[in-house]
Amino acid sequence: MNKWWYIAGVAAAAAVVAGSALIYSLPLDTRDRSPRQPLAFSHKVHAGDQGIHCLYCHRHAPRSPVAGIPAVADCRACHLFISADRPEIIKLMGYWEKKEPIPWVRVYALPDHVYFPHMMHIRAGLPCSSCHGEVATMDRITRSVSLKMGWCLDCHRQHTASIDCWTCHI
Amino acid sequence: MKRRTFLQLGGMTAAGAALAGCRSGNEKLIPYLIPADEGVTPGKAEYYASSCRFCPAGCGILVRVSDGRAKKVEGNPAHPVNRGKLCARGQAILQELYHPDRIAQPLKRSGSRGSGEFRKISWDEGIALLTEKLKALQQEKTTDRLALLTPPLSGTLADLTDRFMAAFGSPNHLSFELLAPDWLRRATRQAFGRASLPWYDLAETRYLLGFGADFVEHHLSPVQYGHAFGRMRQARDTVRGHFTYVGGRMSLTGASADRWLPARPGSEGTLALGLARLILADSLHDEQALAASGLQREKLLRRLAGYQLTRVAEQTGLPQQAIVEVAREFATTRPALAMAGEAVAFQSNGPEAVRAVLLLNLLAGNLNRPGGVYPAGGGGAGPENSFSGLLSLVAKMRADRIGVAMIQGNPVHAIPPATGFQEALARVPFIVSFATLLDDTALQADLILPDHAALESWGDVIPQGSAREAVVGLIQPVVTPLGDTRQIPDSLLATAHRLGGGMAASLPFQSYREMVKGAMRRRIAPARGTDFETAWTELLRQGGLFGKIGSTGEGFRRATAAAWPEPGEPRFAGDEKEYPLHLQVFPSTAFYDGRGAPLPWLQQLPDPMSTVVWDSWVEINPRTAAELGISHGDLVEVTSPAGSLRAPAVIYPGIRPDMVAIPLGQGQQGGGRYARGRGANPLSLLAMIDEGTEPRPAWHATRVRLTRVSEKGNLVTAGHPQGSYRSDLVGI
Amino acid sequence: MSDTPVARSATQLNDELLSSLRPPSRRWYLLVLFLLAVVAWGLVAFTWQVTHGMYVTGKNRPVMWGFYITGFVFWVGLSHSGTMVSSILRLSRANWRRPILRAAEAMTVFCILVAGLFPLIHLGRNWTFFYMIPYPNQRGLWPNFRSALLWDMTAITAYIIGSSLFLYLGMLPDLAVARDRSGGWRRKLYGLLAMGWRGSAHEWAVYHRASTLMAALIIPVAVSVHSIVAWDFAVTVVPGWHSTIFPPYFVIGAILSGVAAVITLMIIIRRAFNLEAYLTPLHFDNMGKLLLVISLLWSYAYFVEVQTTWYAHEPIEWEVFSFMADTYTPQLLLMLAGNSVVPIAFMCFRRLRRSISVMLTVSLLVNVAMFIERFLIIVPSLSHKNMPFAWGSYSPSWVEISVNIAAVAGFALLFVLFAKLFPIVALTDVRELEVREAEVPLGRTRLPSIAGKE
Amino acid sequence: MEKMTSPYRWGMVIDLDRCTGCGACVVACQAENNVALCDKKEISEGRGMQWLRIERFWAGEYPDVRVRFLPVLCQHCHDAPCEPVCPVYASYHNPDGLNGQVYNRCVGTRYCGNNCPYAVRVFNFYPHTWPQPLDSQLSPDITVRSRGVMEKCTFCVQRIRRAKEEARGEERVIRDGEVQPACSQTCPSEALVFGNLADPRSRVSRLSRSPRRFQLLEHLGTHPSVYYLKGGGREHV
Repeated sequence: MNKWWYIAGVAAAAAVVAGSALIYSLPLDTRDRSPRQPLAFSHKVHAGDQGIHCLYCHRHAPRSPVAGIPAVADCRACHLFISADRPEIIKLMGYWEKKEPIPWVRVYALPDHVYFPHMMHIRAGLPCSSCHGEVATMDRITRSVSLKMGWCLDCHRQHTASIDCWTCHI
Repeated sequence: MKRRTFLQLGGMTAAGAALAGCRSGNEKLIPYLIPADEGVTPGKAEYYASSCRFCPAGCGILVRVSDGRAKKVEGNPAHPVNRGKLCARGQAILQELYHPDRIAQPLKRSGSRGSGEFRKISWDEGIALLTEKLKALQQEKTTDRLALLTPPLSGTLADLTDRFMAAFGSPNHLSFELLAPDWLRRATRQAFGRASLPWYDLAETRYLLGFGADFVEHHLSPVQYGHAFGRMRQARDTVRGHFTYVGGRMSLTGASADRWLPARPGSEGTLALGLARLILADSLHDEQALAASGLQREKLLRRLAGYQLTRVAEQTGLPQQAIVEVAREFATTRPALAMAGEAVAFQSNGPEAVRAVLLLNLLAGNLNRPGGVYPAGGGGAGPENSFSGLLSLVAKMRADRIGVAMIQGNPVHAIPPATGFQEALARVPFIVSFATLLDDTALQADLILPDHAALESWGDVIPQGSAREAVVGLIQPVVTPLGDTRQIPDSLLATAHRLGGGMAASLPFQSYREMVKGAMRRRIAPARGTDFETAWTELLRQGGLFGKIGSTGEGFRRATAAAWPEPGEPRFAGDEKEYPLHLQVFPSTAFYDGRGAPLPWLQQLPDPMSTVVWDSWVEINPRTAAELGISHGDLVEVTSPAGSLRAPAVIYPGIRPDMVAIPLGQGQQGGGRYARGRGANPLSLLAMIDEGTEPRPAWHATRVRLTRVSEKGNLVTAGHPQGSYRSDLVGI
Repeated sequence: MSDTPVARSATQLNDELLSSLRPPSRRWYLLVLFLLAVVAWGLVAFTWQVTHGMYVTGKNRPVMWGFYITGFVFWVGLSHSGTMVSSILRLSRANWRRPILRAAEAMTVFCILVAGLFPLIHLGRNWTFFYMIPYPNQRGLWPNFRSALLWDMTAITAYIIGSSLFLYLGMLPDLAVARDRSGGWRRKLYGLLAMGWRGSAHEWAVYHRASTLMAALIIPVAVSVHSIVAWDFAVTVVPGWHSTIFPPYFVIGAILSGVAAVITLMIIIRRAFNLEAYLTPLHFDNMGKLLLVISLLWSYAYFVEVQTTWYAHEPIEWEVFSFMADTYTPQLLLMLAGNSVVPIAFMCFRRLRRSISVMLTVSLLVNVAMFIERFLIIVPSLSHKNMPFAWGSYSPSWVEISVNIAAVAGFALLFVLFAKLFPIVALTDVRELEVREAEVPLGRTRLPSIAGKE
Repeated sequence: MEKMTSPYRWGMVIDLDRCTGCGACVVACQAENNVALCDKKEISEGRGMQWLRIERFWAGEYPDVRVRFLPVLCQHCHDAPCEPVCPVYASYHNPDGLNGQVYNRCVGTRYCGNNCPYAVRVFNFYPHTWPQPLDSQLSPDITVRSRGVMEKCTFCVQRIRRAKEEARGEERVIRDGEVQPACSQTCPSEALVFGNLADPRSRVSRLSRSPRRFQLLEHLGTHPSVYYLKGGGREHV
């Protein structure tokens, strides 16, 4: 009789812990951290080995809420000459010929009720890596942060940035 | 124009996806194909200047464009007409662009007329079809069998259509619009000797006497006069402009008045002259002004002998006391201003009445004076009675002397059937419509060559009577055309080129854009000849050419030859016994003459006075309603000699007991999902009356009868019926 | 205490009192099935609302609360029955309370459970209800403790816990008895719940102290709960809600409906388990007196509220009141009749108080009237708020009505099941009377007399 | 919540003597803020989504009839009844003195809607959709609200935010008249004036000191950020 009591007690305790952990982390982060991309574009090669600066391609970041990704024409401009024979580049040119944009898969997707202005964060002097991780070492981009509200808030508090709800939610 | 390529690229910031837990629509990250123009930053909105062509006022607009989509239409602060302000209709043209039921490509009728069955065809086929018909006319040497119906046109489009019709050899270009201010143009010429619309200096006046001039809703230039009204009231520290409104129905404009004189319909002219007589009798008039225009007080008094206070009071149904007060106020407060509007002009004695009102300005000595009346800039010479033009065209169509009719706008809905236009049009073998929606006219058409929306078009607009200085507003496309549409002038050019010969020669332009650009070049040629391109981009940036071309210096003065206004007894269609009530049809704030009805924003905008949404209604004085046993929201039937309609009743304290009023615009067979089959079209009630030598549009001269049908009017008002009388509870 | 039943042998007594635990009849099953069906229907309606949106209710602007909150307040009110009866009477040592104790306490628990559901049902986004629960989370956000709704949640949770403890505590000895007189799974269950109660002198001493203590503790909780529910309205600036008398007024109303409910319950149980011997007219007489007193109190409170409004004649407040009187005249009259005129008129007479049928009618009437009262507090005020241009009106939709009916069914279901599983008549409490004089066997032990203790 | 650190206290003055009731502000508001299109049924049920309404009051008997227009939008009270009652802080007070409404936090108790004496809070009873391509008009700056959440006028906070971002870039504060909500921007008669009440020289502060000024339901002590200027009655010039 008694040992059943103990087992029940332990089970209950476990359940409570698990449950609260679950509730604590709601909403759950189920998004694929490193989705497969239509083109095997390597940030390691571009940003790492070639040492191209982030803002060279994502050039709207300092002026616009969106960092922007290079237009297909921009990619083409370089790769007309640089390693034009590689299969992936040929694929790229294929997109250009078909005049259709590349359907990149978002890695850093925020819900629509969140407003994230890149320019404000760059103005504040944050390095891209503080949110995007060491991109220069990644072949395929892997999300390196949780992108959960708590995570945003912590950073805002550290930098005494505004924590008014309307700063990010309108 | 590279920003046009935006549309084939997805938005970078995801709009639209609903806020649902953690899910989000922006799974993909779509890059541009071609990098954006210099100075265009994705994710950041850009503003492009253009002009509104919803109504002839021609306000300047700035369109907020974000990622290749037009997001919002705002007033252009640099534009002298509307100074950064914009009315409800102007802002709603965005929905003309994005209307879900827009015609995406040329259509050829496949079913019977009005059935709404059309076959999609290519532009080539479309233009070919039209040219073939026109060629036929040419071969039969009956080019005058071509008719072109448009609203009053200005600027390059007017030029183009003139050339087109001239080169083709047809005199039948009718530019008609129900609310066109022809009557005012004529009255001004006859009274003040200049064929120009007046421009009232509302902002500076201290006493405004409005005779049914509903400048807040639609009269001449709502936004600019709305702005002026605000300044007249409160922009001056010590002075608050006073406003007296004359009219049987308290319109939205009348609602802002300090004093309301509900004169009997058709008696406004008499009232004006009665006031004139009182003013002269007490010699409160402006002596110099009178002398300057070669008039003597005594002579005038003799002329006005017929307008003693008692008679005027009796005719207008107003208390003598009020008339005397108004006369004194008007004459003793300088500057004072008298405006005449549609409510007066569309009476059987309208033209005379309007001139009588203008006379008051002369007595107040406010011609070409601050707070007075100036000739509007930009010439403004235009038709003085396009109504007779309409009737003659109708006659021709009846006589089968029209083979091809090309129609811009929606006359089938916006012209009173009493003119016989609709039946006559039905006899025309081939009808071409340029509609953007399948509206009532397009439903009758054999061929539809869909026009661009305003925000996709090129063009220029010369605002009508909207500004003192001359203004040319530019229209430029702010987004890529959504569908396979073409703007009317380009369709005409294409046709002309295909017709070849003299036609092609008279219109040697690749595109309408080029034509507009050329016209602009000519306009600013005197100003600066060199380097037009930069000037052109500058013009596009600021939205047009403002105040640079000198407005013709000479102002108004009394036309000595002018006939003395003698507004006779008003005549009405319908016998007083059988039809006891006067009917007034009025353009509602939202729908204008009906072109606003297809736009959901305007449908759900509560009418300011009745707060009705998504419907049309009949305004009835509480007393009359009580007599007829009608209560708020009942379904009533309005019958006139010309026809009858059903609509819900609105108890409306601000209308004469012997009047009812119905807003224009609803009751369309077509016009897309938001307008179709909604409400009733009061134009079907109007009867024609022939007065004097030439026909006149007496749209307010019809009598009606009212009967209650049921309590199920299905009326929806934004305001609570009882609560609307409890301002005491909010302390205003 | 002449009316208390004459002594009979322990077994006989136990048999009678535990009769409810015998295997259920077909009628019982049918009843359960029916109730289940109604509840299911309510669930369907609720699912419909969740999947479609709040537009399936009758709510609108400005009337953003309707039948759900009415139901909420109503059930919270009802839940006062048990507490009031059992604890008040327990503390006041009224012996006739004994047979109905259990039923009343059970009712309290089930009412508050049902009531607690409504605030969740009426949420626009029910699936985010957990935003309102104060727990540490990664968002670093806490609910707003200034909000009366949060006070509600706290109070109601407290009340649920308190009242169920109260119920459980009271049941302990009976569970022991039941354990000893049953077999199979029931025996296991009762055994587990009885927590090895032996009925030793010590246990009884503790038991008595505990239950007296609980009785004393539960009353302030009950009062606070309904005061807080009243604050949901009183702390707003809505004309007709913003009134200082609301908390006491609501509490009185609650007790009124509670007492009425208990009377109804007594009658039902009396019939269902033929306990005529234990629930005699005397008990109804007493309850009737109680009802009379409360009804008088309620009438006074209502009068005060209306009279102040009328005398002050603050425009908008008066507007609300007259709107209510005009639009909801029949409801208003029924409410006044049911809450004050009829109870007062009838309960004055001993004969009527002792007539079961009269008591049944009156008690039912009171609760119908009470529901209307809640409705008339909530809806008219919202319909005619401060901005006359934005006035509106409200009528419940089929969804709201279904859910409210299902709530009744759900409550009944819980109760019926409870009655089959647990001794519905407080066995030991009744026995206490019997066993004053002599030592009596209880369970397997022999218990020294507790005569004179009470 | 309100921190006094902010240099702004946004407010509006509505001159009833200028207001002609034309309704331009109403459409402007809907265009700017992705306010849902409501069909006849919705509005007839009292579920219209207008953030800004023009109240029209009749007074007097024919022929001495008077009409009064009263544009009513969220008054952004400093003692806002809507704020304390929200159990989840979805309705909160923002450092600039605005009444915030956080859609993604809202659970839909509608308590704020009941407690708002101005009845300016609208609730998404219906799930709203925009037929293609009408959805292209939706502004990317503002969330499209799902069913079950409360929404209301924000003084076009997205515009304020944009102006702030620019001002921040140039290390200055927002200039008077630099930021305007859609309604006051479009108002033809300039009846609606928006600005920073914390700056005594701003146009809005000057107007808010006018002798004609009053506030809506002042007796409730909500201390709105919106001031009204009495309309001139029948008095003569």
